[in-house]
Amino acid sequence: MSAPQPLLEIRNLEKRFELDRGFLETLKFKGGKLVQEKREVHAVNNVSLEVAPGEALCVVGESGCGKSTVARLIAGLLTPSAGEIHYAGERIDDRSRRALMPLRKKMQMIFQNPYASLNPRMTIQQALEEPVRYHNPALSKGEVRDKVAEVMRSVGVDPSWAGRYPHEFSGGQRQRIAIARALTVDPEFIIADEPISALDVSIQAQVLNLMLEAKDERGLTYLFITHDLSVVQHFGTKVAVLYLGSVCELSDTATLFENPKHPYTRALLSAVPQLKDDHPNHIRLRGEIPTPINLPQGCPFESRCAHANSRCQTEKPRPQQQPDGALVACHAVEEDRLDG
Amino acid sequence: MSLLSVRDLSVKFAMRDNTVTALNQISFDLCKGERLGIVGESGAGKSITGFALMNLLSRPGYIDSGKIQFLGEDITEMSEAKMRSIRGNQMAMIFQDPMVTLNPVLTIGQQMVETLQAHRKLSKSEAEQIAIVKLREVYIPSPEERLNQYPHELSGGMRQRIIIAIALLLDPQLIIADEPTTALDVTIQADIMELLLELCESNKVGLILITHDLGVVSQMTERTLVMYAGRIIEAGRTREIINDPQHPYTQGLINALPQQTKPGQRLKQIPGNMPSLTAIPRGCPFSPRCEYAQDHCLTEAPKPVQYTHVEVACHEVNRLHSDKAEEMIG
Amino acid sequence: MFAYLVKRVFQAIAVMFVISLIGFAIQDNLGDPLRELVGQSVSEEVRQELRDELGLNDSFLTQYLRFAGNALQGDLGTSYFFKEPALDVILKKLPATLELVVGASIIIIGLSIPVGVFTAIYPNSILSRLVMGLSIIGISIPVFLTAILMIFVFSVEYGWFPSYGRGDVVHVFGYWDTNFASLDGWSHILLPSIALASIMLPLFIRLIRAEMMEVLQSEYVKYAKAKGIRPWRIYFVHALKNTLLPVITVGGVQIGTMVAYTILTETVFQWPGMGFMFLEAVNRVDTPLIVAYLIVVGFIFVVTNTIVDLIYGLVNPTVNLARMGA
Amino acid sequence: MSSLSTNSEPSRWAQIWNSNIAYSFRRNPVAVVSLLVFAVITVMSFLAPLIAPFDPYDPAQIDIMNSEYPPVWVDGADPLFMLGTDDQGRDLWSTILYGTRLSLLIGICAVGLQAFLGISIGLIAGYVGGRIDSLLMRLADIQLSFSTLMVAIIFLAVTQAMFGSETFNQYAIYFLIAVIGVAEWPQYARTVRATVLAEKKKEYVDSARVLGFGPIRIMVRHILPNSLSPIFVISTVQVANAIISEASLSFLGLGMPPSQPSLGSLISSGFDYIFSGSWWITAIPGVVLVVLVLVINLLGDWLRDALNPKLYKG
Repeated sequence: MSAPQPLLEIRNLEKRFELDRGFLETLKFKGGKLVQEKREVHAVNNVSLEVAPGEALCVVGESGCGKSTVARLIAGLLTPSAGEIHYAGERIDDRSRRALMPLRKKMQMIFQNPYASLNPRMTIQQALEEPVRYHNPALSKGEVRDKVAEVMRSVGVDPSWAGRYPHEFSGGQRQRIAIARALTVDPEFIIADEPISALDVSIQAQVLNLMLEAKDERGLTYLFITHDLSVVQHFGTKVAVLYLGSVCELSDTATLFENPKHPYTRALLSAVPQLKDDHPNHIRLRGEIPTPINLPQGCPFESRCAHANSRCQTEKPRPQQQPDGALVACHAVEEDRLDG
Repeated sequence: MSLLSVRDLSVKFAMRDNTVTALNQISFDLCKGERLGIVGESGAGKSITGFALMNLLSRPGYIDSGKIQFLGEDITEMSEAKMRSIRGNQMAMIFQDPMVTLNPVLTIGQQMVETLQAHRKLSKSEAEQIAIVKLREVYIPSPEERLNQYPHELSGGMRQRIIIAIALLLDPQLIIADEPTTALDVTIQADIMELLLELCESNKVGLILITHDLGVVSQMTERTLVMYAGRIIEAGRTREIINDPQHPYTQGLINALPQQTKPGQRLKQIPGNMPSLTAIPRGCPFSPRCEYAQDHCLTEAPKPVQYTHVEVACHEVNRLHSDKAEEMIG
Repeated sequence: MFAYLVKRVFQAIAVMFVISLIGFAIQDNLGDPLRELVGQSVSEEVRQELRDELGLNDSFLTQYLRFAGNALQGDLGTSYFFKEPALDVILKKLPATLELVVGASIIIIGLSIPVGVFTAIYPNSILSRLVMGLSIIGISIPVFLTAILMIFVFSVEYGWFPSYGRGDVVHVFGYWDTNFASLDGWSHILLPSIALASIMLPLFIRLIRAEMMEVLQSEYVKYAKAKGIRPWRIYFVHALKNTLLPVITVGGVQIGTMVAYTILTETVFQWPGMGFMFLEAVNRVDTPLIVAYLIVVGFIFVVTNTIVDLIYGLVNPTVNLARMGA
Repeated sequence: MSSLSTNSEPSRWAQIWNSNIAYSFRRNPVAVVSLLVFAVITVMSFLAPLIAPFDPYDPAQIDIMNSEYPPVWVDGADPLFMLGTDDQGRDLWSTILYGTRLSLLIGICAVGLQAFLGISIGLIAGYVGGRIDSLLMRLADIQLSFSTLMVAIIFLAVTQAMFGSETFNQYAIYFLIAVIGVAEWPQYARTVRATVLAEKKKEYVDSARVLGFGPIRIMVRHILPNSLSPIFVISTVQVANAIISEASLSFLGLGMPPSQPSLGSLISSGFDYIFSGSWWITAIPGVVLVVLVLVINLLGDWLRDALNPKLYKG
């Protein structure tokens, strides 16, 4: 492969959550005849992704598709059940908290809810100083303060407001401050978990612009989690479409929007309400998203897919490289019976 | 014929030591079978409008002044008993989050039957028959079984369908839908919207669709009101508002959408934030964020005026329009 | 549901095991059974022999197993004072205590639900404010003071009600004599029941009010209003059922507290129940009786709590899935 | 730290005075009066050695001949004893002052112990989660279902029987603090855990983890400060409960001995004389006890409304 070394690489990542926990449950049934079936949520199944430096990989999907879980796995907030995560060539998913410390300065995360992502009992100054001090204990007080002021200016928040508490700011301003906090340690990689979906339309544009600016100025690489396809089209260089914890389609943004291949991607694209379209022509899907508790044996999308056949029921499709570079996991695409 | 006619409706909230105005003298009309969209960002007062129409404002909110004529009668002057006979009967409401709208300890059947029995003398089995018919209309599979299920046994999309079925139970004249799909996933959202559109058209039901999503409004409604800080700032036919918005805020809102800009380019953002209800600026509420604002915008609130094909509340709409024309020529 | 039940029963057994361990530890350390049996005058050799014979020199485990085995067969030792099987002594006193608890429960349930609902629906009415004011005073008066106050007012000053004992009881069967079958019985149980209910009643009124007010704020109540449902149906069908679910759980916990308070009430009213007996046993260092009381009371707590949990599981439609996993 | 903004920000005092909590306090006469009454009772009881005309612990000052004098406003009173005397001839006023001090001391110390246990256990259970959490909370449930009073009664009864009443009386105050402090830990732990769980879900905790902060720093510096409102409320309520528990135990003869009476034991000793008409020995300490508990409960109620955490007794 001639491609540059990816900054982030995840291989065959899996995450399962046990549903039956609780001390007594396991303790009580060990000796008895009544053994409870172990139920698990299969949040992420065999996901492999790569992010090259300077890219913005968007992960899209509906609720329960595991997109946030992927983000949290990469950020080290969860431990994977199987699979590997590599950052700049080094494996990171099996490291202890202390061993991860150097990585924390390189990889940061922005969260969805600006009302919850800042500690309400800390002033902005305290919230921004804390990570700077923690990661750079050698800095003098003045230097720390300068750093905080610099970061605040760069996100468009007046440094003279540093003494205020989060509740004195609006949602958009808080999200700017949350971004500032992530930027205090000068990261090179940012995981953004639905950073604008809790904001109003006019504020969304402000925050998106800010993130684009930061990308250009600081050379950031993004992993951007969202359910909003119009944002993907605008922000992402690459897109991964997730359904029930599996990647359906992975390709360049332009390719995906021009020529979506997976039936789910097509349905998803057609479902976005368009502004200047009198006759919406959306592809209606059968039924609803199944719960990820007992995964179907075959293609996860089979139960809702109009093109499903018996093979789809029994055999899980593998991602196949398409002529235009997209990776698509679909038997129908593989057998070329979609557009026929 | 006019189904609903709202005149100078003001809603206020009694706060710690003063009152704040949540709705400032809004007026609009709705014809029978017409679909109207109310768009705005959070805090614009769109949900409050919906609840005010049902006369269901929860404390400390109250209707301060104005008239709401529904089928020729003023809701603001109705007795509670009379109002109750209209709610759910001639005027139904669909709430935002289907996960918390249905009562968790009552079965779907109980919640449908009670609605019917509240307005008509029906036996339980008669009511259940109607319920099953309506469930079928919203494409709920095996409706007979659903009647005995509890809400937690059903998915969000299914629950929202049931809520739509409940809204249709008594063949209302008007449905008020308050962000009916915001809590749902994109693919489910499109299904629900299509269903709602189909049912409103086939049953000739008037619809007030409250949403923040311009795309939804564009696909669902015939007319649109754009709200900002408790006022209607632009009103007119949906097509025209979307294609040729007149108010600087509406323009900004549409231009801020990522679809309107080339990928990777800076989006056209509106600076600043929506004012909180306690600090609405004097004059035009949008003036601090408006690039066209003049001195009189800061002191004098604009009245809605007819401009070309829409009604706009903006002092500078003429100038704005000529600017735009220049842009197009140049 | 079955797994849930099994789980609860297992837990109940585990708790009883711990209680029996505590009971045994007390018995092992408190008082010397030999002294009670043979007095001081016996020589050390005879004592050792007796110890061996009684198994007092066996290992802790053997002694515990013997204790637990006996307990399972209903043998909780013999009371030093009554010279009777301790369990019998307690069972004779049990009905008196249970009737007191039942009396208080009737007062609590009968009053707290209507009053709690009323104060939640009309939080600003004068009556609600009065109730809330009284309820906080009620919470602040310890049970024994309420009891003393009632004796002073209704027995000493006015002489309307008797101040102690159970009065005329009617025999039902076994050890069970009831107060609820005669006027004199009623007049004796009234004051103690009110005293016992006095601290729990305001607590429940406040709990029901708080829960109900929260439920009345919920989306589904708003939705019911938007459907044109009549207020009484919203209050008593939509809201009350959701209100009572958490109240049931708290109620289960409070049964324990109630039994504890019977000790206070019985002491003040000299009510011949288990609590009164227990205090006497403490003063007489009647170890087997103390231990037996502990085990019987523990058993009552465990059984009622398990039943309350099961009722909760049956009443709450959402519990099956949610609770089974957690 | 806030040198950037000191000019524009109002002073600390003004901030506190204008805060929502201070505002709701000023607007609530019940809360103001309660705090005043509580302050008066506390100050007077802790100054008891200075204020009290007699020392009830000094046998030399007690004369059995002075027993059962009624308060001064009743016929047959001795003006020397403002509130009358008890059955042993002690000045009731002095004894109540000393007794209130004991009750308050036990209540506050026991709650301190509860808070220490409950906050640490609650924080750990909530933050660590998993099996440790399930185990601790099961224990809390079971302990709670037995009720504090029951556990305390059995513990104290066994202790008393084991050590004999003389030794027991000597250390009664420590036993009481220990048993009320330990037996009530679940109340605290459950409240703290519930708030910690709610806070832990918020993204600022994730954000702190992504920044690499350690668990102790996150618990103490981020989660704990945000869990303080319910802790304040429950602490107030628990002091009231602890005072009631202490009084109840002493009333049963399982707490403070008559030679060193708390309010509860005073009421208990007076109860024997209530039929003979000496109502004041019971009534006056009873009123003091109720007023003390009531004002604390009223303050707790106000605090709960003002801070608005979802909290129940039970």
